[in-house]
Amino acid sequence: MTTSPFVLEVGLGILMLCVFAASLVARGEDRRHIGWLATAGVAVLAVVSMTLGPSGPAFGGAFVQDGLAVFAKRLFLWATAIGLLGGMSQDRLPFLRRSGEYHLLMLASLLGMFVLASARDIILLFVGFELMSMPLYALSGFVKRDEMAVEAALKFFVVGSVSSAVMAYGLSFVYGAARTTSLAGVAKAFAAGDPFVVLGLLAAFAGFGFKIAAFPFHMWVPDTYEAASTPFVAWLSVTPKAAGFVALFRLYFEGVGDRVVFWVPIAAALATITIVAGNLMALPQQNAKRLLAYSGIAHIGYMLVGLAAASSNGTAMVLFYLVAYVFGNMGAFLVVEAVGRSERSEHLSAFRGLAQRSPLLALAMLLFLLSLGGIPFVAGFWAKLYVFWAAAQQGLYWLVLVGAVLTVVALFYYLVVAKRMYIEPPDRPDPVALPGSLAVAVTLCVLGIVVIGVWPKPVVMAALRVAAPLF
Amino acid sequence: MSLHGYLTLGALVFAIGLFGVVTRRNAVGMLLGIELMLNAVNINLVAFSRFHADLGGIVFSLFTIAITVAEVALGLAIVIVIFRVRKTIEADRLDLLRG
Amino acid sequence: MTVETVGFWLVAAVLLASSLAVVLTKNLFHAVLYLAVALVATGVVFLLLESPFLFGVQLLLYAGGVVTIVVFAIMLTERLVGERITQTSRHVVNGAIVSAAVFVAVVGFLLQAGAPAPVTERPDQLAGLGRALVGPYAVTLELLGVLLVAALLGAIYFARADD
Amino acid sequence: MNFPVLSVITWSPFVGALLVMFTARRSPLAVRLISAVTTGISAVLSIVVYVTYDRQAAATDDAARFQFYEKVPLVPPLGISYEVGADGISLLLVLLTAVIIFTGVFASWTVKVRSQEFYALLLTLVTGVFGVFVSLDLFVFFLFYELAVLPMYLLIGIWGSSGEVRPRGIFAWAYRETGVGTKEYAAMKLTLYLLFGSAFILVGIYALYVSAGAGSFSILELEAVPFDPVLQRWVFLAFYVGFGVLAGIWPLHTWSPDGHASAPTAVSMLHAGVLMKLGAYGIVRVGMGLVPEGAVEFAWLVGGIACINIVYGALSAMAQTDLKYVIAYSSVSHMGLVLLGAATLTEAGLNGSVFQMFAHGVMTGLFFALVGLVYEKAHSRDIPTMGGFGRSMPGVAAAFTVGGLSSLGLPATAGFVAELLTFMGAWRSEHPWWLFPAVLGTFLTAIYVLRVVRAIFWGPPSPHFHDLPDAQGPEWVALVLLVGVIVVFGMAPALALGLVDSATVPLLARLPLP
Amino acid sequence: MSLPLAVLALPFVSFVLLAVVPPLRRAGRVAGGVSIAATAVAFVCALATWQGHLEGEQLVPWIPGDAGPMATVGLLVDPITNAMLVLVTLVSLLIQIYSLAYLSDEPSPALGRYYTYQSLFAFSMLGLVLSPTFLQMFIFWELVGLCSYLLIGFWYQRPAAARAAVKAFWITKLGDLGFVTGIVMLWAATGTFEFSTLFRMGAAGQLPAESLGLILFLIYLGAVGKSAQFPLHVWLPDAMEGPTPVSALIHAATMVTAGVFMVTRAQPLFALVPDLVWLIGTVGAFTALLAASMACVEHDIKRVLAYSTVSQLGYMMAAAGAGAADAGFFHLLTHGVFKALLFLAAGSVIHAVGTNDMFRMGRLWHGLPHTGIVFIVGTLALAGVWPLAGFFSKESILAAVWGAGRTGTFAVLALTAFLTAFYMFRAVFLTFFGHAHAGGHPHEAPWPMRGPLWILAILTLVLGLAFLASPPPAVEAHHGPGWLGPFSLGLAAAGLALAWAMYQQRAIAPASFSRVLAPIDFAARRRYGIDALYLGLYKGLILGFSKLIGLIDRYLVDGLVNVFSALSLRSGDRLRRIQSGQVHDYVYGVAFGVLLVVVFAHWWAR
Repeated sequence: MTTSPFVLEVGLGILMLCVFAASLVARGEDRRHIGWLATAGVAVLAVVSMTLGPSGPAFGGAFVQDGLAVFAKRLFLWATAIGLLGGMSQDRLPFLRRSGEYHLLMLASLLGMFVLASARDIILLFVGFELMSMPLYALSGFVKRDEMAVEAALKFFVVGSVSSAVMAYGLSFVYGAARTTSLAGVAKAFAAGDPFVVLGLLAAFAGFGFKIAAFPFHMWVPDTYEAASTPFVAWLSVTPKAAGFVALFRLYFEGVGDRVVFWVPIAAALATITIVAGNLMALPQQNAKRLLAYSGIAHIGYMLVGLAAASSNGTAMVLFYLVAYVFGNMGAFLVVEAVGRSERSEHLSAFRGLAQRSPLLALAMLLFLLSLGGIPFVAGFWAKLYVFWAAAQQGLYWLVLVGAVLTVVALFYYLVVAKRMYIEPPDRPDPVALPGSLAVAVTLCVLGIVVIGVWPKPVVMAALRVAAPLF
Repeated sequence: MSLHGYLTLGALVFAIGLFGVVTRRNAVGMLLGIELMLNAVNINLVAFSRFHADLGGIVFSLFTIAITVAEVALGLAIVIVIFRVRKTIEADRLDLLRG
Repeated sequence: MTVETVGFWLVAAVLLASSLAVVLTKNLFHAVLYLAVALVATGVVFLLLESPFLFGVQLLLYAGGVVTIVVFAIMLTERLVGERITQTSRHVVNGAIVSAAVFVAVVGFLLQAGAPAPVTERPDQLAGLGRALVGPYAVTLELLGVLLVAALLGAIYFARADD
Repeated sequence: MNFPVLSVITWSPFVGALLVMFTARRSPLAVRLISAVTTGISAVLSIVVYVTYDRQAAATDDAARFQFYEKVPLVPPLGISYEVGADGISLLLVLLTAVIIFTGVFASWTVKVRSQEFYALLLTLVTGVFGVFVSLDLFVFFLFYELAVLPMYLLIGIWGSSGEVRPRGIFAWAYRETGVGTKEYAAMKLTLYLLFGSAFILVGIYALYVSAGAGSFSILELEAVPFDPVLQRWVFLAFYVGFGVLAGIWPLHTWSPDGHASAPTAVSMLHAGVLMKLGAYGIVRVGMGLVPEGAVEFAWLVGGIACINIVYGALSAMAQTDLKYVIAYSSVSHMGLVLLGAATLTEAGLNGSVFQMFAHGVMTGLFFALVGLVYEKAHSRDIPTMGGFGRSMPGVAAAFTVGGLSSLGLPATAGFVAELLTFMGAWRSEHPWWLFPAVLGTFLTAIYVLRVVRAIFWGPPSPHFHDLPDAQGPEWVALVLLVGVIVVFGMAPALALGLVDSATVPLLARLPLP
Repeated sequence: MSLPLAVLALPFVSFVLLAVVPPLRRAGRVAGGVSIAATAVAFVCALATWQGHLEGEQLVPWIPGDAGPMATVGLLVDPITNAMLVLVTLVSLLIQIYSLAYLSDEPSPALGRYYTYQSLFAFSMLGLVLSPTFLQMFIFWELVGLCSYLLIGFWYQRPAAARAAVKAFWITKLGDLGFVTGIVMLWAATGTFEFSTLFRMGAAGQLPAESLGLILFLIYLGAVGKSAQFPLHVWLPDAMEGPTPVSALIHAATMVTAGVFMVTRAQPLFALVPDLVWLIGTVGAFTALLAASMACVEHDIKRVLAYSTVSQLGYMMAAAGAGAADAGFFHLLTHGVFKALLFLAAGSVIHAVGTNDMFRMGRLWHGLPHTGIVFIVGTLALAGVWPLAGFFSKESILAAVWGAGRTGTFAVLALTAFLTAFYMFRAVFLTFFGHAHAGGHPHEAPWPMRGPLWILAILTLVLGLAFLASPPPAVEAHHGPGWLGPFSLGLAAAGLALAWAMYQQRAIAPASFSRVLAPIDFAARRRYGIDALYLGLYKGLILGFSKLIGLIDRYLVDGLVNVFSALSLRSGDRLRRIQSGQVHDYVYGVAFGVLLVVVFAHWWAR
């Protein structure tokens, strides 16, 4: 079936218009129905996306809807659907009264991700990147009466703006070397070894590094995660990263041929420091969201291991990792939201005795943690296995070893959370209040990691299929 | 004047902007630094465009300018909201979140 | 020494001086004014690079738009805090070192790359831009619109004082 | 379609766990009965398969080595299938597992806190153990392996007990920071160690899978693949380290004393009794079975470290004052004997190794059951404060003595046969000197075991304890069963060895011995 | 073979009954009855076997192997076995009867336990003597060791008994290590444990010549431990902490002679290594003298007997060392009878006066005439006075040693004979005569105790007379020179006289005597420092080393693990300080990141 390459983008645009219109007519304090509208729309788009296949390029190749883009968009849509669903339970005033703004910003950012996944033109890439980023700055400070949230928003904004300035600066060199804005030209210039394009791509990496939160660019992550509203963070922690990786593949890998190995040492070095720093810094954390933030940084390190393989297998395995990570990490954050709502605290001690208060919720959290830790039967196991495999194929055995050893460190802090939930006695006997929408979102995440954990093949095959044409 | 002259000029402006961002205590001051950095991008783009006789760079710089404006607007809004909540816009006093 | 060269040196001097002033001056208000100067100087650079259209955009959007917003913001915060905002700098030396390092890194690559000769033919800039913006960059332009809306949405959300 | 007896043995406890979780919410007795019945089914069936295994066929026909065979493809494209079967080694270890868990259910009859979850986790764990012993598919093997390892964290963390370790020496600062001695520490250490090991196993399995190129994880199919000798060496090392962590090889053993000392009774029984054997079993089945050249190449290493284990473990056990630590270190020592037997690569040694797995499993299960009883009644594990318990708990004392005698290799107990065979194998191996550390180990064992018996059960009654009751009711089931198994198999080793021999001889025949 | 099997099976059945039926065991005297009945029937069967000359061998596989069984077990009945069967069952029976009265004060469960152990011991000892293979012998060898341990520790709440029990176990185990190593090596070389096969191979010269010496030496070490030869003799005197009947049975008559029995049994093998035989004899003679010297200064009556046992075991080994294992074995049999008698009599004395210390006894002759008589009979036998049983066996040993031309050994043994007479009569005078007076009113034990005493005493006499009538083969074989009989009688008489002079007449003060022999006296009273040496080795070397290893394991090996984890935690804590909360630093992060990749790429590209 050949469809227009813009089906999803157009659909999303229509949805945004609907949401906008709804928020214009909405009255009263509780405007959450706008949120339901957005959620339902995204869910419909997510379902629609599953029926889509790749289609040809548009606008002279500036926009493509190839397998990678479709794969990425499905991932964004599902993640956003779950994220919006999980966010529906928020009952603080801004979320009730400004539900329209909140969801419009989310959708705008989603649109930016779509563009990023499809862009084969540096201007489009940059605009998509900014379109994705800017709503995020606003969203992270959405609770604008909360002094922590606004501080986080400022930090996020400043670091983000500097990163995009650096990125734009880099892209200007890229353009200067390629003499065209199309990525095909860039790939050609890179393959020819133009020093400008090398400088440009290296500098542009600042933007991607910022977005995916690789080690020295990661510093906004813990603060923002800690202060922003949790369901938003759940979404923030996975989807923009996925978008960042997809764009990375496009800009750095697609069509550059054998020159791709140029990135191997850099990606490997970044992977190493990111894994080490993320895991080590997670160790002393006592705030669940900060802990997950640092663990997320470490996960980016593992994905960079796949990136360091600089091969189609490596790329595919990063994509698979992203899928596993989306479900595992979002799920974990959503459980934190459930507990945080109920206990008014995101400190790890809020999890004390959760297994006795809400056994199913605790079990879900345990599964997420196991998935993040890379234990069999849940998706994260395969994810780690596959990126290591890809790296080993490339001969990066030392990297695999570093990664494997630090997995043990990571398990330590995941088990610390498990200890809180299962081993320590509860402070209160009553179960944690769990709103329906949040429960559904968590259930979806559990299903995701368990189904993929038991039956990873379809996702792996799909990832392999879409990654192959890049090389 | 050669291309390198313009590029060096751009690099200098970029470095000065970066210097501004990392040294200014005031959030608005940091913002000004970012403006300078983006300005350097435009110099680069236009210079490349001119020397390669390609319009892409001009288009790019148009977009950059527009984006910069959006960024400034959003950034200043954040500064204002911070000011309301925290009664300061000295960025280095904003360290509730750390560690 | 062609006119262009002389102009370049002059503009470069003004641009660098005003840029330095932006990041060094104590008075925030003055810094904004210096920024305006720097932006105008950049516009002149665009003129030297034979892009008058961009010069216009630069004046309108930057020197006009940005500076105005910033001034408003400063006035707003000043009004709220009730005193003039002066600003100091922190760790100037560290900042200088890092900035210098970045500069050196860039220049290092510049030295590596050979300089292309300027192309003498002059495409019709305005017409070309017009075609480009509705042609290959149409989607980009539309997205820019969405971007501006989204940014403004965010800005308004923050700026309004009601809730 | 034959009755899938191995699957029933494997999954019966798991069904029990589900039943316990979902049906027996309010009744502690029902929890225990369900556990006893489901593990009882496994126990009875494992005796049945043990008896009905056709030894003659196995001896004559290589294809009949693995009987009670079942195969269900799980992921055909990757060659993963649920493939189970049992030979003599598996059967003996399945029997061991069944005995230990069945008695473990009784030994933990008195668990009061959250008993429902306790039994559910315990039974899940056992499914993993059974699964490892009967799996013929490396992938499923690994999954079962992880299933057997993971519940341990919660079992120790929730129901364990904390000991005391004084931070001393140049690393005292590190001890203060890690919280050494607490049950949380022990649980964490154990889990991290074992997962660390399983990473190596996974790499090894994966290397075999890839280089075989047959797209199958089946042990039977991989056995037929002649792997490259260099690959075999590395893969064997990976397996050795990976499984060795669980088998408690020096110097990767330190999780074991802390873990076993902190674990609740049934968990210690199961872990020291059976789980450590998973490690040894893995080295034999996967290491020797699939990469025979690597096994031969590195026999010196396996045996050498085993010798260190034997002597070092025994000496460490002697130095302990905490009862559970003594037993835990004795496991380290005895696992050395198991691995030494395997490293001899001789029929006698390997038979001894497998038999030692069984003997040590039962014996250490008995030990931990007894220590659990003593601890439960005296609320102390500190040997120097104890004394004269023999008068108040003669049954416990007698059973402990039998266990101790088996551990020091006294004839008429299972331990003797195992040690004797290991000695015999050692002197016939490439490295005859292994005999001496092994023999020395038994002497050191005699010293520390009898010291402990003397300190706890003999001598004048300790003033610290009053009115300690002897074992009661269900606890006797555990003690009598285990003591009986130790003695019966000690007097008639052919009960096990005939079966074991039918499995080890083909295994050895595949080794490229010089 | 059913009769010898019955001999073996009856005590086993009794043991199993008592072990697995707790009510029966707790009944105490009933348990004793079961055990005694089983032993009695076994005794009858043993007699029948002996009389019927039922000899033969039967083997069944025990440990299966691919190419035939790796190890077999079974029964081997020959004249040696027959004699041992009778001795063991007889002494066991008598001692079990004796114990019924001796331990009448024990609570019923303890008594039941006692008889359980006794049955197990009888079974084990019989299994040992019936062993057709080294392995089976080792198995029962260890089991009798276990019984010894359990019975020494019968009064387990006494610290001294508990200590002695483990000491006995450890020291004998030390020898057993050699034993098991030896038989494993032998198996590795020959593929069998069976005596008959090994003898055949030995006769055919198929045994590995170069390692046979080592192997047999290691096996001999087992005998050194079990038969309390120097330097592993230290456990036997301490073993006297057990009840006296146990000392009589296990530590005098039966178990401790297992080493001699084994050397006798494996004589054809040992004969292949003359150097080893020489060593055995030398060690035996030295042990005999050493133990005798310590017996001379001992105050505890049971320990005197214990040293005497050690000494006599040395005698037997010396015989084996002279190539006359049969003479040693003969002495084993007679010694079994009269040493059991002596112990039981001593038990009767202790039962009456409540102390072991001879210096707190005296003039017991009047209160304990029966005991006195039988004790003197035993003493005379031990001293080797004609025509008691001991005379003949001792005589044949001396003759054999002389005949083998081992003059040095002969001299040592002669000296020992003199000392034996001295310390035994020293005990007699101190206990039954002398000048001191035991407190209280000692009186004879009840008949269950006296009966066995008399039976053994009569047996000692009758055996001697029987030997006079028809000399047994050992006496026939080793017929010494004519002066030997009077010479040894003279030695005995000299010993008697000295004891009489010192302890009855007080003509010579023991103190002055010890002044003359001060160094020997000093050393003998301290057991020549051997016990202290063991204690030092145990405490210093083994325990000290274990402490060291324990510390290393906890604080070094495990320490490194903890250091790794603590370092991780610490570095995490350090590292997170870069997360300063200052947005400027975050921008630095971005700048550094860019610089990092640029510089790294630059550097890498070259």
